[in-house]
Amino acid sequence: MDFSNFNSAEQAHMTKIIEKRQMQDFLKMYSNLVEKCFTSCCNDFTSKSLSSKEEGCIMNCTEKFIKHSERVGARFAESNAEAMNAAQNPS
Amino acid sequence: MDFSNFNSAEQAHMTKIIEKRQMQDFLKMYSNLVEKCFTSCCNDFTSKSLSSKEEGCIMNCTEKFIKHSERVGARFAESNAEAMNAAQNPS
Amino acid sequence: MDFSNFNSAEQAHMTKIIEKRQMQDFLKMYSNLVEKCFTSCCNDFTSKSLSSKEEGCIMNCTEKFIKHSERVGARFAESNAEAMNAAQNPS
Amino acid sequence: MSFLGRGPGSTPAGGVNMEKIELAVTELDTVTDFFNRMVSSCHAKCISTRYAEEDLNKGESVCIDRCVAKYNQVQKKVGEKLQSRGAANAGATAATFGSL
Amino acid sequence: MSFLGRGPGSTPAGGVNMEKIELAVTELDTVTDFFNRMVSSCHAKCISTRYAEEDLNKGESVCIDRCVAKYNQVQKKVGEKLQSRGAANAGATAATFGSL
Amino acid sequence: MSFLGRGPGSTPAGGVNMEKIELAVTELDTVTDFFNRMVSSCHAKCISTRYAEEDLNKGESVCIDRCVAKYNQVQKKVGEKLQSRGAANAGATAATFGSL
Repeated sequence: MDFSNFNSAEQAHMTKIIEKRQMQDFLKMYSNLVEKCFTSCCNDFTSKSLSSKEEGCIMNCTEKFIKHSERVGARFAESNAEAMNAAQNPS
Repeated sequence: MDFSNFNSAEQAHMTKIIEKRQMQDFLKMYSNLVEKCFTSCCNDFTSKSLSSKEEGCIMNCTEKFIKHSERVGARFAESNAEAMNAAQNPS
Repeated sequence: MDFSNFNSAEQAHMTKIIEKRQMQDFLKMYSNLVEKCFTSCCNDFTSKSLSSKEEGCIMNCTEKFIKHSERVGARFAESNAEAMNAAQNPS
Repeated sequence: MSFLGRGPGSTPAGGVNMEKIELAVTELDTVTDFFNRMVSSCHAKCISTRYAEEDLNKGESVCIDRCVAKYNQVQKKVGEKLQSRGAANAGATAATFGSL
Repeated sequence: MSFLGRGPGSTPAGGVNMEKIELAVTELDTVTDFFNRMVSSCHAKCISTRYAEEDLNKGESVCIDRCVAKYNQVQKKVGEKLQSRGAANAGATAATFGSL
Repeated sequence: MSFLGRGPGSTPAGGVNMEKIELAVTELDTVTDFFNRMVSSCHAKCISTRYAEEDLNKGESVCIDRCVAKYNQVQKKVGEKLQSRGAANAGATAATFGSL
């Protein structure tokens, strides 16, 4: 996104909004990740405590999701940069 | 919905809100449609380009979803009209 | 949540917001429940009327979902109370 | 949406009753949510995901019409049940904030 | 919600600290989202979808209790992991707006 | 979000054009929604849910890269199709409020 046509008051306002959204996005991602890893890892309800196997699964699920998101984010940022380049330098 | 008890300032305000919601709804539908058609049509990740078969599937998926939504919308509008009629003319 | 550091104007404001959220949450739950019970109970589209079997399924689905939510809510409230206790009385 | 009442537009002088607007917006959002779930549910029940053609075939079209009719009946039945149960408070808000 | 701070109510004269209210609302929405996902996940794990009866049977009831306990533990474990990873910025906002 | 224009900040005196801000927020929310669905879809396509290890293996990594590329192409194709169809009004809002 291009904010070059925003004056400084608008940029300050937008920065505040983006910071708030980042917090909300993080909380939503957290909540979503709990649901996803719980669903994949917990299938035995004969006990109310996580087994060590389930706990390991939860840890791997969380770590893997973060790495997955980071990789998707990196590829996404690259393709956005390419698209912006192509728009500015039509051949 | 019945806006007959809205004054003109309120109708103008409501019209603005509805227009904004229509744009947001459209963007959400677009995003949802991309996810749905991608999920149904793309199952081969040995290449990073859409095959012509996948592309045909995406086009049909999109077109069919629009037709589906329009048909649901038409039936929905009919049943709303009937319900409103029944409410105004109780037999 | 702890509102003891809210003044009375802030408490009144928060109460209004919570009431609004409760209405919105109820409407969302209703909409979600319709979708869930429809998906589980309706699988025959050779007729446009609910069969008595489908209707019974819908009623049980709704009742069971409410009881399920209430039980989850009760357990959730207990574990929140325990967590708050543990925070206030560290052993 | 929850804070509408505090905007300058809520003063009667503005000629706009924000409570009324807010209620209408809640109704709009509710209908939209309901409709979107109906579209999605009937898509899952009626539309083949092979996507070999771009038109709705006869079977799909008839299925959609019946699906919408049944979905509306389910909404009515569930609504009546909820009303008879007085189930408005079965949510998280009640579980967590009962004591404010 | 993001614009609360700009409403007239944010003036100290009104007696309402909008920053505080806004934080409480974020907490409320987070708890609600968490609870709704717990309801939905435990429903999927514990409740038979045949719907032959309207009461929770013994097995379902016990399953729900354990499910809530496990779900809470998962939330704690995932939270600790995220905290140790400092993963707050793994989202789209960061990917797109890192340079504002 | 819909009511931004009514806040005191919308007066030109404040130096902040709320229409511009609002458009940028809509764009931000759209990109975020798109990104989150891409993360979720590619997770479903590429990541094994056995969770026997914490690292992405070679196959998963390559799959993610191709998945993102394909997802972007699908977004473009669907967008072109929607544009050629002028399908902006296929939603509930249109079905219910066409006559305001």
